[in-house]
Amino acid sequence: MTKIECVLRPGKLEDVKNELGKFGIKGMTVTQVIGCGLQKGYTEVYRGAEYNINLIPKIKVEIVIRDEDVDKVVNLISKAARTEQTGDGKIFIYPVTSAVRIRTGETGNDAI
Amino acid sequence: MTKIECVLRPGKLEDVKNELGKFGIKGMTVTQVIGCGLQKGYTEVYRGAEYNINLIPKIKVEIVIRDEDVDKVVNLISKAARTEQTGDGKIFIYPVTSAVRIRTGETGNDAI
Amino acid sequence: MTKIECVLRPGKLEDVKNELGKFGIKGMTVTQVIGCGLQKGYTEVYRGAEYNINLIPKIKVEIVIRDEDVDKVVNLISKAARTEQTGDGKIFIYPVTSAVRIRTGETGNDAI
Amino acid sequence: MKKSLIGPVLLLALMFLLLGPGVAGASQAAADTGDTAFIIISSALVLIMTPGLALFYGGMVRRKNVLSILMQCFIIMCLVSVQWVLFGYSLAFGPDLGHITGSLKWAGLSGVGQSPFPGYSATIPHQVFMLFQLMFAIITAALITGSFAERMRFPVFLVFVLLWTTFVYDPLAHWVWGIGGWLRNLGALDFAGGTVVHISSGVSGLIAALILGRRKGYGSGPILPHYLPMTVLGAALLWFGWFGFNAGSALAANGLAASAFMTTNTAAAMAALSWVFAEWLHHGKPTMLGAVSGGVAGLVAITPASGFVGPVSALVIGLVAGIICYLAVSVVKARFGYDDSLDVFGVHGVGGTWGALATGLFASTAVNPAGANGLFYGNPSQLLIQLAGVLTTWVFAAVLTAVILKAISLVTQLRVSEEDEDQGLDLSQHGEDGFTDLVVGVPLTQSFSFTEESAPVLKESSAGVQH
Amino acid sequence: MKKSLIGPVLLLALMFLLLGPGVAGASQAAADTGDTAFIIISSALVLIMTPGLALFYGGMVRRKNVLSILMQCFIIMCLVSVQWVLFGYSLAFGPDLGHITGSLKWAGLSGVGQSPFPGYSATIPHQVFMLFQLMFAIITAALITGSFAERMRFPVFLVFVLLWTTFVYDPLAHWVWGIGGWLRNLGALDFAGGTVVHISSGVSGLIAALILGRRKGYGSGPILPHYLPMTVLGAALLWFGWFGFNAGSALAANGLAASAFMTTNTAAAMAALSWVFAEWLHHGKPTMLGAVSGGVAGLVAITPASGFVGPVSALVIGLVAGIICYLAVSVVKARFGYDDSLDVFGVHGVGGTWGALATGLFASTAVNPAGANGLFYGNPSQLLIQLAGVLTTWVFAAVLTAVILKAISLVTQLRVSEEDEDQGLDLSQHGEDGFTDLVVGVPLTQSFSFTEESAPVLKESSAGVQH
Amino acid sequence: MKKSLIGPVLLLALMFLLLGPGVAGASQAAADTGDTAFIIISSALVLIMTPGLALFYGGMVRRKNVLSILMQCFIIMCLVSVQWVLFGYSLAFGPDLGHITGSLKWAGLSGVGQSPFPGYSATIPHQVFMLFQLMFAIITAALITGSFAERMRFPVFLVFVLLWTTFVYDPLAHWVWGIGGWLRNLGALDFAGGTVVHISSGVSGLIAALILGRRKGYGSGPILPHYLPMTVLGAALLWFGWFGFNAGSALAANGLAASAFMTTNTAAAMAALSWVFAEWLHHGKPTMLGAVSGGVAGLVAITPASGFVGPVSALVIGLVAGIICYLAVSVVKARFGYDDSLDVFGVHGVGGTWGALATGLFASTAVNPAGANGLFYGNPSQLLIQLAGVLTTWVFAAVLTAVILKAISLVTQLRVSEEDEDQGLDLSQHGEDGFTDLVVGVPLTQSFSFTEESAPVLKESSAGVQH
Ligand SMILES: Nc1ncnc2c1ncn2[C@@H]1O[C@H](COP(=O)(O)OP(=O)(O)O)[C@@H](O)[C@H]1O
Ligand SMILES: Nc1ncnc2c1ncn2[C@@H]1O[C@H](COP(=O)(O)OP(=O)(O)O)[C@@H](O)[C@H]1O
Ligand SMILES: Nc1ncnc2c1ncn2[C@@H]1O[C@H](COP(=O)(O)OP(=O)(O)O)[C@@H](O)[C@H]1O
Repeated sequence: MTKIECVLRPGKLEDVKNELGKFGIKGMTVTQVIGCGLQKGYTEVYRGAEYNINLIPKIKVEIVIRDEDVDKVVNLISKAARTEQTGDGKIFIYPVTSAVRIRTGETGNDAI
Repeated sequence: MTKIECVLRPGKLEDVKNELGKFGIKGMTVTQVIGCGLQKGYTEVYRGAEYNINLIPKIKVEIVIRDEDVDKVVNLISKAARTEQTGDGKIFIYPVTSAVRIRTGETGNDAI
Repeated sequence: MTKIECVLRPGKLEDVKNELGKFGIKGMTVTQVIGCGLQKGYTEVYRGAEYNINLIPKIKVEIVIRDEDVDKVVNLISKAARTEQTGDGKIFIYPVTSAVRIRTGETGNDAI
Repeated sequence: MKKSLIGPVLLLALMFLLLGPGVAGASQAAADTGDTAFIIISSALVLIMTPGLALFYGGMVRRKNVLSILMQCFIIMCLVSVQWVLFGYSLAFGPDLGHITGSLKWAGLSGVGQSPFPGYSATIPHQVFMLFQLMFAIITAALITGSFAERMRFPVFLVFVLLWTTFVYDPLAHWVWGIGGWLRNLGALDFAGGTVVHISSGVSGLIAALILGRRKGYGSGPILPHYLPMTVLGAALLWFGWFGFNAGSALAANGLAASAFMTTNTAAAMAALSWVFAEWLHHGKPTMLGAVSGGVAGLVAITPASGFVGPVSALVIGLVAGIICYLAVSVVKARFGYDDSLDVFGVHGVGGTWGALATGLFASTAVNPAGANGLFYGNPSQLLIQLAGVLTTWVFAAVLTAVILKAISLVTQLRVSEEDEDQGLDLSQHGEDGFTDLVVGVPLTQSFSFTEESAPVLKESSAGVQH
Repeated sequence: MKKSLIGPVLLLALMFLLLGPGVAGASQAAADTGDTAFIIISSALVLIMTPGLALFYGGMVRRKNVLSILMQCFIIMCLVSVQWVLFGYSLAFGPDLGHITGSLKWAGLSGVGQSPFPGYSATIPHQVFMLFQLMFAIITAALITGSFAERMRFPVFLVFVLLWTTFVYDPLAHWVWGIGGWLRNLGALDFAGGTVVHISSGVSGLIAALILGRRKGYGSGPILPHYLPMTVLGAALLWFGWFGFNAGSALAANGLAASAFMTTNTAAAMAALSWVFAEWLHHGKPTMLGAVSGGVAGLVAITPASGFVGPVSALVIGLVAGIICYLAVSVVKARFGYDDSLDVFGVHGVGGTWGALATGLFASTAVNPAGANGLFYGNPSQLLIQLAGVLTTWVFAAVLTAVILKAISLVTQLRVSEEDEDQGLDLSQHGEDGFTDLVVGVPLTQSFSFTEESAPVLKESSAGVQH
Repeated sequence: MKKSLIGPVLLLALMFLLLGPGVAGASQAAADTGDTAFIIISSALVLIMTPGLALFYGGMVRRKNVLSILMQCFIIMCLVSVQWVLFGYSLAFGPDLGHITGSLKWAGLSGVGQSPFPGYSATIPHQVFMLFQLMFAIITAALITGSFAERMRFPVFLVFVLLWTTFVYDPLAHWVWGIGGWLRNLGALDFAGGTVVHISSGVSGLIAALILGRRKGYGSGPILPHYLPMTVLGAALLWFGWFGFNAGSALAANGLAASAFMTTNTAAAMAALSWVFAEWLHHGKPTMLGAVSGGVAGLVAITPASGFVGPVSALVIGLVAGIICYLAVSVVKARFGYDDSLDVFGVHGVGGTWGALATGLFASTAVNPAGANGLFYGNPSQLLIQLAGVLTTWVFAAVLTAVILKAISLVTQLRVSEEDEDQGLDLSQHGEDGFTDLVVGVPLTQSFSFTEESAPVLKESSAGVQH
């Protein structure tokens, strides 16, 4: 099994989710994060002083999938999340040792 | 070392935490997440229109433990978090290369 | 590639970020978490009853970097985040299989 | 869920059957403009107390139940307003029947016109008196909601409120304030509602909490306020509105109103301080929740006394109120283990009882010649009369509340199901989330989908998006 | 962005050119203190409605736009206040020119003094009347903002408001309430602004929503309220302030004010109930948003009728208002697909129209001898007059709003860019975030840096930190 | 922590020693009902300003300190209310001693009764005048809290407030408004408290900020408001309450009150606009915080002038106030590097000074025959008198505040420890968290445990859970 972790623009969550759903992936876990990288931050004003903010709201999506699906899924997320502006985000791929479905105790590919 | 990452029902955090404590595990990191899977979402109403919400609030617990404890801990979490209704959540197990306790600089099993 | 995940005191985020910036690392993802470990919690009062709270607000920082930088970066974070009081936090190191920059499709070290 | 509608709808229909023509006659006898202005505005001030209470309570419940408590208070504003116009005012203040209740002669406000009704107030339009009293009926019912917060089914709640206000509040108001009411005839002093409003709601709340049982998880871990600044805002609106409540009860813009305003503010301030210091000594921290709770306790305690006592008495009443209410919610409640969610009994039941008795101690005809002297001014019998009023109200409110709830429980379940309680009443009872897009943090709106048929038609022609 | 300042600045400058000496003469003829107290306080109550509306709306938009809607309402308070003093009041209520508009004779409040102007109100200072009317002008303009929420550029907004209030509100107010106004002469009844306030804002809102086009994402997924408790608080302030709005429109603290207060409260309560029950039957849940929306719909509908009808009529008016406004926002809006963001048209346009017509049905001289009888009291012609008033207002508001917006769109873009809409108006238009440090959760303040030159000088000597 | 209680408790005890019998005599001479209604309600309006201020400030601090600032404002409401009744009113307005202070003759409100005291106000009960003045004493002390927000120890705060209000506010009020006060005798004009309220609090705030030193982290990174909608709500309540503050200062419901209301609203509106435009030109964005700050600056500046100037003067006063206060908080503060957390000095010190001087420029007896003409109406000497009042107040407030704080610092530490500052004052000083279960997001309540003995007894028999 493999974990796909992607950091997305908040507005792209729905698109990615839809594409994954069409592919047959229903399970995912979503976290609100902030991040920085190449994307420029924005400016806030407070009583006549300006501040640069460089941690920008992003959405992190984690899905654990079967190894054989990795390439297709990465591809699919890339396409759905791309706007070609800096800040589109990253996909990271990690090895997973095992998985358990708490409700049934199933493990491995059956669990995800 | 191994990382145990579990996605739980919010109401089960306390039970899991207690069981882990009894087992001798004190350290953990908790994140608020939302997730979807087999569990049915719920319906909201807004000015006469209904919406299905399928991202449901969950709690993610991460604990890094010694390799030898993995099975026992997985077992223990499974039991504590189970309600046998869909939505009980998942446990994912990942390899960890190393760990450092910032305060002391200790590394490896001493650090966790 | 390697993922460095560190759990920090909220007040240390800025210091760590600055040090990483100086080192040339710009990309990171930050999550708000709560955690427990050796650090003592605090007491709250509610209508004449007192409660111990032991899940304490922390900041989780994730950075994916090239394998060769790992030691230096761990060192640098340790120094920047240390106060020598319990609660300074942990650094965990994970293997990463691959990374993709969504905007360009670049993969591997180019993507981070 | 739809089935549960039948009850309320039938009740509503019944209410409409009582509809008379109800057009009030135009002004004949002139009212005093200053007094009228004062009581109209006071009515508005008392009205704002109910949303104030909603926020006061709303901040104290858990996030998942905040809308349910706001909703209950808001719906009470609506339900009691309609009930009052249809028949409630008539039951409470209408022509007396046997010293026990008003008749239905004034149902639909027939005969309640724009000119003064001197029996209640010679210098303001009768309708103003009626409106001012309406606001009291609203807030009283709303106070109770704190006791059964986070667990009552909404349809049950609707029926309970309608029955409670009709069978508990209206008669009680008649006894104490209505012409011919037996407690009024007895000489019980209750300037602005210590018995009628606070004891009745506090005791009813206690009974309701006992009958409904504890919230899930109560006792195994604390159930903490989700957002205290909301509670502070609510307390501020309560304090603000209470000036209308107490000073307005003089029913004129005169020296007595001024005196009541002064005692109200003084007792509230003193009680907030005494609660905070009691807590500080007892638990090591002066808390914000303690300060606002103490303030409300002081406001409650001074309510029956506000138009009968002087400033020093007000200080003492407030001082004691802050301390005993603190003990009631922190020590007594823990000792007995009932789950009066937001301490309606500890603050309103206990504070109201103390206030009603304190009126029998500190009342002075030097402040209000139309009142009576209390024990400390040489008239011990007043204390006994007050005690009679207090006991009657306790028993009456307790018994009737128990009867109403038990009766409803014969027909349907009072509590939400365990799953609904877990999910929170906001979603389970109202299909809403107080904090969409605020707390879960992700723009969740992106992750919804329309259920069929409720999606808007998007014809670009008729409402073209520019880009 | 700086370029866009030129427009507003020029307008401001123009406004100042109209500045007369404007010192108002001291009191000559005595006013009634009670009436004066009442209308002064009523003015304050109506003022608080605008922040109330801001919160009502603010809770309904998405998190990223909450400040933008608060800002729009707040700036309207400021802009219209200045406009009114400079020339707005004179246009609306000044000496009549051809039954169409007031002259500029009272510009800068010259001649608007501390003594009463009996033509409008014999018992209160002229300035009090002027202030009371100002508050109406403010809230009317603010109501419209809900329709184009989350997408209008702020500079465009400023210009639009100034033009709208000058060319739509001021004349309309003159027609209906100004001495010599043609609708007033016709005998149209509008006690507190059904046409002038609610129809005008509701219809203008619809037009603005159509011209601006739908929000990005509208229709593909719901756009949900970010924080309903804020909306509830806003609704409470609206209800509270509305007593000043309607009862204050009697311009005296008398029986008529009492009656208007009573009908206002009754209709609001009934409409909240009927909306909730309609929604419950239709969609299975009684919602908090439904309750407050219904309350507002009832308040809107009773506004023109409040001083002319009795309690039973108020119940009926409220009952119907709750149902038809619910249908307007849930069924009609979805059917036609326009994006009236916060349902200004559905609530104020529809509710106001119903109220204005209902006045022609239920008005009774038994309530207000200075009014007229409606259809149900034997005078069908009143309904026709009301209809005339309604139609005129619809057409006038629609056409003028379209003209103003189209004119502005010739000079500049009305909508924010797509990226700005994505980012949210708070950051893109105002450079602010409503929830810094609250929602994203991390103490973000640690992750900012000063831009050059705005960092404070830190000389330890002058302000030494103790540790 | 418990040790730190001794100070406040002793002070409280002392206060009680001063307790006289204090029963006020019943009404003898009749007051005017309209005026009485107006000032009673105005008092309530001024009271709500303090919670308004608490929210205005509360939104601007960081999340971890929101309760601490709400608590400080709330406790001031309580502490000053009690102090005022016991001896504060007597010090400020009691029979004069050497033009410097009132005597203690009216301590415990003895002699302050229900009938008017014509020396201050012939048409309202003396107690109403006393209450109205109380609200001013409260808000003034509360204003200062913004300057040392986020770092003062709570016990120190309590002592400071009690001393400050007794030794700074009470004498100052006597000088300017008390019969026999030397500034009043001099002819200084201060309609509603430019010097007494705003300069005194603004200058004291500056001194307190300097003595306490900067917040940790100030200057190295911005410290941003945690929740601006709270600040907007607070500003709205301030604006609303300010009508009571300024118009109520006419002490009667007459033309002068109307005029003060009008100038108040006009100046506030104009100042909000000028601040926003100044900021827009200077930094490229019109901000919400700028709009509300400007509004408050305008309200401050018009306060002393409100009953003496006409509408055009009000516009100019507001216009200038918005600009200079903007420059004070953005440029001046950064230049000098002091950490006046929420800009008490920049808004109230600077705005109040401008307002007091502007009164000497724009005052006109055509508006208020009981006032005087200013420079622009041919009387330059008035400006000098105003200047005298301003300078005296500056010096007096600055010196006394420094003395009080230095005196306290001899006994105990003024600031919280560095760890407590990091953790936030809510937890460290009050043991509470404003946002439990709201922000951290996890239902934290599940992760608490009772400390021994405070857990409730759970006997299923007495309060059985139904399921
Ligand atoms: N090395 C990294 N480690 C962890 N997260 C990263 C890393 N680089 C980027 N990210 C995340 O990806 C987001 C987008 O990255 P950014 O460099 O701004 O744009 P792009 O992906 O288009 O180059 C960041 O906000 C951050 O959350
Ligand atoms: N493949 C997956 N990858 C990541 N998270 C998952 C995955 N499948 C499920 N989850 C998480 O587990 C939660 C529970 O899963 P669900 O399928 O609803 O119930 P159950 O575990 O009982 O089958 C989801 O809400 C989601 O957060
Ligand atoms: N075994 C663990 N697994 C995951 N997170 C941990 C673990 N141990 C500690 N942490 C995280 O590190 C934080 C600090 O740890 P703590 O033991 O309190 O202090 P210290 O690191 O100084 O010993 C905790 O709050 C928790 O979030």
